[in-house]
Amino acid sequence: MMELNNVLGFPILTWSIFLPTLGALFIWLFIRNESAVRWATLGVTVVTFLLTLLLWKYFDNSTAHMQFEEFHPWIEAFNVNYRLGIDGISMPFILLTSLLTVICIVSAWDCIKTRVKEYMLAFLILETTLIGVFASLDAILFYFFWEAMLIPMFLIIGVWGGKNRVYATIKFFLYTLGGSVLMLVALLAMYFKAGHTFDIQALMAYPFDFDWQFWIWIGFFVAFAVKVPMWPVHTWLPDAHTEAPTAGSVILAGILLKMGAYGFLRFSLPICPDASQYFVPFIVVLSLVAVVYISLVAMMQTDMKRLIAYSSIAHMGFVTLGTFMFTQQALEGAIFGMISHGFVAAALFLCVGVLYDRMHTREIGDYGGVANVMPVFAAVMLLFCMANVALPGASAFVAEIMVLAGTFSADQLYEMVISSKWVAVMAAISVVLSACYTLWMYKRVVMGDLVKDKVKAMPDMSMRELGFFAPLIVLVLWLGLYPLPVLDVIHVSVTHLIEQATTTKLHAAQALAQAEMLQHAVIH
Amino acid sequence: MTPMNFPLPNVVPLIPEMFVAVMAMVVLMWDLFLPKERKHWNGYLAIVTCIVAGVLTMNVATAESVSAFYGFFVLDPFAAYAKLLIYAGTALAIIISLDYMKDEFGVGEYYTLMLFGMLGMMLMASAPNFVTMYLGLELMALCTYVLVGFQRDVLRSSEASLKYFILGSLASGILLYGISFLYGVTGSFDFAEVGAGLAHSGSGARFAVLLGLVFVVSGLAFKISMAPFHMWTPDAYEGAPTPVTAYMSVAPKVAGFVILIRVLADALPSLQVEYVTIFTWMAVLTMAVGNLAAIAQRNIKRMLAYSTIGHVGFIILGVIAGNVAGYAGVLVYMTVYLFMNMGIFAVIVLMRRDGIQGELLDDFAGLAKVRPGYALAMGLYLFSLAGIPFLGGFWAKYVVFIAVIEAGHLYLAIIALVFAVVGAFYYLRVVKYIYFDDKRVDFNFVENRLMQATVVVTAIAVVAIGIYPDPVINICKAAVSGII
Amino acid sequence: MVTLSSYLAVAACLFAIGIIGLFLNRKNVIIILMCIELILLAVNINLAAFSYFLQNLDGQIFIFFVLTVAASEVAVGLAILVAFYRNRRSINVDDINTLQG
Amino acid sequence: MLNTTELLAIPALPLIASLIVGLFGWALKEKLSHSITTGSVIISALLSVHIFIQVLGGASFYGNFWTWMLSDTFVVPVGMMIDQLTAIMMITVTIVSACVHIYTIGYMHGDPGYSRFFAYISGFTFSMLVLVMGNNFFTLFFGWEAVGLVSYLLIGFWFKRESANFAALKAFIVNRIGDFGFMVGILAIWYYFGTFDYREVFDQVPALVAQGETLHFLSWEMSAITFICLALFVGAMGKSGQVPLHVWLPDSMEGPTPISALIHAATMVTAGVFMVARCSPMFEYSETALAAVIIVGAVTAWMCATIGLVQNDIKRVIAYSTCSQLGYMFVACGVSAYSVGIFHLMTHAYFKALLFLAAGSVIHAVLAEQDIRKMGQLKKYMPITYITMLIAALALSGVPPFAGFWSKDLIIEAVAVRELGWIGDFAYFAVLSGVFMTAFYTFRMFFLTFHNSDRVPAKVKPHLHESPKVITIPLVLLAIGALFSGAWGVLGLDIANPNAAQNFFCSSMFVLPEHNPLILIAEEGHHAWYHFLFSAPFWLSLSGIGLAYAMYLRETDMPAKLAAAVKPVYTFLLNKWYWDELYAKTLMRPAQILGRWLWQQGDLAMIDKGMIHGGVVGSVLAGMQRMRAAQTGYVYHYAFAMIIGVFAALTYLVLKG
Repeated sequence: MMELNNVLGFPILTWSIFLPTLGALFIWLFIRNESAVRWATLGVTVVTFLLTLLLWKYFDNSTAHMQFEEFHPWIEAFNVNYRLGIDGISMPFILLTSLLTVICIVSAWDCIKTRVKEYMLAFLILETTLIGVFASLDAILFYFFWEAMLIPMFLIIGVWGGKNRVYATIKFFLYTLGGSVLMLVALLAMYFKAGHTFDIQALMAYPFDFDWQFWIWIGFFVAFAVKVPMWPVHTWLPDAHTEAPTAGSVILAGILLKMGAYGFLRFSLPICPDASQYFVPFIVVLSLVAVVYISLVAMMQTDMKRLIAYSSIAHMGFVTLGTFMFTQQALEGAIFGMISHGFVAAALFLCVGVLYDRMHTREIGDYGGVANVMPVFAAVMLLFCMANVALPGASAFVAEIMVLAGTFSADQLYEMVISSKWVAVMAAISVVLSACYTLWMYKRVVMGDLVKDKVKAMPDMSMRELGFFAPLIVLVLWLGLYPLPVLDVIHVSVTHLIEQATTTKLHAAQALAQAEMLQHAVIH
Repeated sequence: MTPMNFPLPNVVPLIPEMFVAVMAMVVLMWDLFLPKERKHWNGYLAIVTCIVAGVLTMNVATAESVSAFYGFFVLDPFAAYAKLLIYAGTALAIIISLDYMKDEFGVGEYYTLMLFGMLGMMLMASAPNFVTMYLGLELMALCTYVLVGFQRDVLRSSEASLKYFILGSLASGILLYGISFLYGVTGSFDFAEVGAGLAHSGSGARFAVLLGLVFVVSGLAFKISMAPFHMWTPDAYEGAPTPVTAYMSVAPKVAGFVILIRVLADALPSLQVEYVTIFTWMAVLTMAVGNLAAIAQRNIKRMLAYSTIGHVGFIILGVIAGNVAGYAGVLVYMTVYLFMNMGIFAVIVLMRRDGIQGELLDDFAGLAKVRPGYALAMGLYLFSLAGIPFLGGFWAKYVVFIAVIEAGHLYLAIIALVFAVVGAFYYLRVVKYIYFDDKRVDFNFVENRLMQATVVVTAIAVVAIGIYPDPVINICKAAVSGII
Repeated sequence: MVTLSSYLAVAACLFAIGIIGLFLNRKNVIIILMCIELILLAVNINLAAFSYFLQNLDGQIFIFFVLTVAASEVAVGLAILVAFYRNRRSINVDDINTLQG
Repeated sequence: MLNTTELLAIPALPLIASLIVGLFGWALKEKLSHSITTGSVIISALLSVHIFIQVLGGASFYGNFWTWMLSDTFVVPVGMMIDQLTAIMMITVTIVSACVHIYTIGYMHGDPGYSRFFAYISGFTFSMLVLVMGNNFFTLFFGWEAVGLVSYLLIGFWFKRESANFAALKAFIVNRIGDFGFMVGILAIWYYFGTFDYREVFDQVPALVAQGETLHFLSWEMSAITFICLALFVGAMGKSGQVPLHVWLPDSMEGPTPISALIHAATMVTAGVFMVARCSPMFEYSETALAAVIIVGAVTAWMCATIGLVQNDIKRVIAYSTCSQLGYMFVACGVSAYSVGIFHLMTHAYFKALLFLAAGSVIHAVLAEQDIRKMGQLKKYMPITYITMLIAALALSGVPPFAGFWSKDLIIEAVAVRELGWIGDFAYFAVLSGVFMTAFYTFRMFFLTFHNSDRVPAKVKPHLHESPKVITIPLVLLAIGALFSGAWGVLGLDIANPNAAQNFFCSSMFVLPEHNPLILIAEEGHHAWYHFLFSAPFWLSLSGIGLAYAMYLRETDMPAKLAAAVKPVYTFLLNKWYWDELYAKTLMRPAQILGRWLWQQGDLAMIDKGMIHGGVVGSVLAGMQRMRAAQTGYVYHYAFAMIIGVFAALTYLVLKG
């Protein structure tokens, strides 16, 4: 019963999703030698990445329709189906995932010394769930992957994490689980309302009345806000990031956070357009809090990873702001921002990881003058710090300016308490604040004279380390200077999304209600 | 004078029950002839009994509902499926017992009691009237009382047994008292007739009806450990020998839920509003008790007792929903629960050492480094219990939640999910011990192929159901379609 | 003519005594066993009364089952009690408290 | 049309050189490093001159190369626009840069970061060229940020020095504050004009003004064009070190001296002026914005001059002078004399770069000592430096016929002729008194360094010598600029001519006729060559020099006496008007305290401890305790619970009916 709608002639999405799992099974069963495990894992992730590159190659930029669709009945009793497909919004994330996983594997090459095999297996399983989230077109399938992701992540933080890892990982798990159960309720409730279907596209098309939209939106919001994370449900993130092993932080910042915002794009906006509009001021306030409050908090951190974690929250504030502005630029900026942040935050965490591998501390105060002994590292880190500050030429700038532009012009669409221009102006404060916390950290860690003996003994980056930074450097600059290839992918889908998000469902809902009443009257 | 019509009752549907009864006695007799070091052969015989009973049940069961003994016994797909679960639960419990019980006194009786207990559950599953139900229930209960106190020299075992016995008897009394009123109002013990009678009972009998309802429901709630009738559960679980705990945690619950559904669906449908109200409160209380109290536990058996209570709270949502999906959800849940719980108990017993019995959470510290296989299995069971996808536990919850939402109780689903999150915490805590902590005490595993196979099979089942639950859900749906 | 409700009232009283005795008694487990017997007796009276007034024999048949089960229950109960006594050297209800929390 | 390849080569050459040296500097010898970069910049400079000559002949260029960003109506191209304004900026940038490159070969010789330094300054040249050559606001912004980045890197070049690192950070952050404004301005431009392209934007300005678009913030209202201009001007203030965002510029002197010359005097800091001039078609339509430009410029010109009076660090004196001169340029722009502003920018670039490089030569000679109190009588050791610095000082003081005179005089006249009410009066006072102070502090610094008594420490004495050729040649080259660029501007380019056809700049900058001060100046006949004799600035600057002569060469105990006499004022000026302390107290400390408070009280105490641990986890634990407590272990309690349950349910149902 497999149905394929695919130019490639084979179920590429299924392969992309489950290749890592198959690889994991193979490695689990047949490979004993640690170094063989590493190479095999790398092989699997690289092949997966190449496979996802095919998606890009054969992706049709000109349509907002789902592509590479696959359909297979899964649980017929509840009309839950294995339905896959991607559009311009989800495709970049799949590539991001497969690429970052490769980088994670390489970055963990020597750093992970205990339980190497389990670590690699966890990452492979994680990759499956992450790609699955972005490729699912069935709400329950989405939820399935969304939650399944918790297990490997829980173990990655808990087993290979830092000192306070148990607290962090349980906090992460429960926070996320707690958030997402309400989404499950919303999904199940919609199932009955919308005629027994979990097909996301069908749900997008179904005219929910305002009350329904309102509650569904809240259900989604809790789940996605925790994941993004938005203030005030963000406190799991600094802990999780701080304690996670480097590669865990990379995946966490690079992809996990994006799942929340992706959820807004995939569910909240098209399914509850009216409620989304209704909640715009709310989201705006939370986003601005994220930008300003969190940036100030970030500034005062003494732990590098925690600082970057807070900076991630602030950057995600931009993303949520852009998501709820319903303008082409803001939405594209938000999506692009997620991709960009995926690289930049990942790279910054990797930078911290490089330092951590040498000194086994993340305290800013323990460093100083690193540039003297690690000039190459200093240059690399500078590049990513500047990218984090969103300097033009780095991908983050493109995202930030597009979100700001979109926000600035958003009040052409609807009235708000204060004009969206001022929202954009307030959000732009991040231009200053991000420079403050990022460069202050850079100054304290990298610059300065060599006074600490431990720092003096630090060797510069190895070729392996340079190796996993190289693609990130190239991507950050490439996307910063020539973002069009990615933007081209997004355009049509975003236009379609805006159309969905700005077309009210209320008239249709009313018509439907009247029709139902009529039918009811006829029956009796 | 018309000639006496004396047809032979239709015994075909009872063949499995008869077989089990006979085999229980065979085990008892055979035990006398077995040398001491081969007592465990009894266990193998009991396992074979369960398997054969399963084959027999599958053979005698039909898609239709077959009644026998003048309406004192019924075999329908619902009963058949429940019996299969009961066999599986019992068989797995026996496997777990094999090594554990090796050195205990009176091993033969042990397996006999297990089989008789199973017989009681089978009767419960097939009971179409209160008499059969009561007999089955008491048979099961009496056997479990004894099993709980089987380690006669261990104080907590006999204490658990005593508590269980006292409270169980009280519950039986309450149940009977309720039955007597239902009988008084309707003049029958047959579920269907009671149902019909209640539907037409006048308002004068209202109090008697409500009395009957509450007492019957309470008596049954005791068996499935619903709050506030749950309090025996932690004590009995903790005190009982571990395999008995395993035995008690699944099979009697299956029987309890099956009979509860039968009573509610057949005998009390006209009181649905009332019992849904009671169950709603009890469900919330049960979830709260189970999930909250479990957090405090350091003994994994006691924790699992509370966990069972918590899960009962979720399962009862399926009963509250009262629709096909809900009842099917109960079966699905029990199916998945069977594998998860039996797997955990198998690992616990595998870890049994001299003196220490792998019961404290601390004993699990660092398991992942010593036995990654067991650790993985434990991780799967625990995440599954927490209801995380790609594991069976997720679909178990999913089915009952979707059923209860379909029935219009959205708020219950939300409350339940909140408690599911709370519940996730104490499962995670065990995972934490297993995966994150370092070894605190030396491990000394029991090497038993059959038990290890149990672990493997249950773990695979949990994952398989998690990935492709469709067959299980369909079977359960088909099984319950007859009773509504 | 003794009415049905009289029988029911007697049964209810017995039931109540059984219940109250069960949890007011803090001394002896044997008393608990007796209370349980009382409860079952109350049930039996109920069944018998209903059976009589409904002119339906089912109830009386059930009484026999109940009686039989009650007998075996007491047998099992006493056995468990003996086992407990051997371990604890007491059958004081207050002493059944090692398992808690 | 100009040759595209040639145009592209101008920024591309320094970029390529910078990349080569930056990435492979570790493998290159010093000589190769500087040859590549210096060579490429010199070629760039030659090409720029070539372009300039063509532009003089009327050529121009306008075109896009590729699309940077695109989203619906948000189209960001990358393109170039070459007109007179661009051309003059190009030659200024490349020539000064080339001189600095050559100078650096000598100055940085032996520094461990030698090739890094060359990579940076070449990169800077590229960035600055992008800034000036772009044809839209985004290209401008790209260059703007890129120069900021390089400036950050170069201030912190000696990253072992804590003060340098701090100065770098400060420079970047203060610049970011300006960029915040710039960014908002760009957004507003896109919002109102739907494009970033200079021409398209400027073409639409009159229409927008005619529409009377306004912006509201709560109850505050302003016209769109004013908003845009003010926002852009905030950016200009940040980059060009205008009050109150000037604090980074003096601190940026922590960087190596060639950088102070190139970036923090001649080119980058003037980007703000360039931007305002470039946006003249917008500023012209906003009186408010122009007034703001005048006020900020005048305040800066005056205030920084007062601070410069008492500073003892040779580079800081020049740095404050730079701030002050930038103020002059802004005042010029504010009174709509954009061309004069740019003219001053150009002359200033030469003489100020020269001043810095000469100062660097001095610093080099006295072993990195920057305190002018520890110099003196250096004239005899370093004659070339002495003479070139004298030329620069005279130019800065506005003594004819040096370059500064021509441009500064025009500015002051432009201020004088415009009728702008109190703003005009204030500006006029500021620029006039500024002239006096400029002359004084410049020559104070000059006399203390080269004349006065010999206060050079004994151990430095043996090292005193004239700098090598590689350092003095750029000095001489720039001295030529400082000598002749002014005269060339007025006489050659006819910058003071209000007639668009003859004035070099007039077609690249837009001035409303009623604003144009050049017309007024022409009407008053002030352009005659001997006119300066009858105007105040000339005499003020002479008297400034005279006072410096008197105080530091004649009555050498007077400065101390004077300082003692007006001690509060002296301290106030010495501490730079306490701007740093003000910012530390009102911005940095509060931000840190707020950040820590939000972290500790908001995140940790309120959300984590309060809501999560206290609220959620707390209630869960409380529930847990209650549930545990209920499980007493006593069988009668259990039984009681059951009975209660039964009767509660029964009661509920019965009561409910």
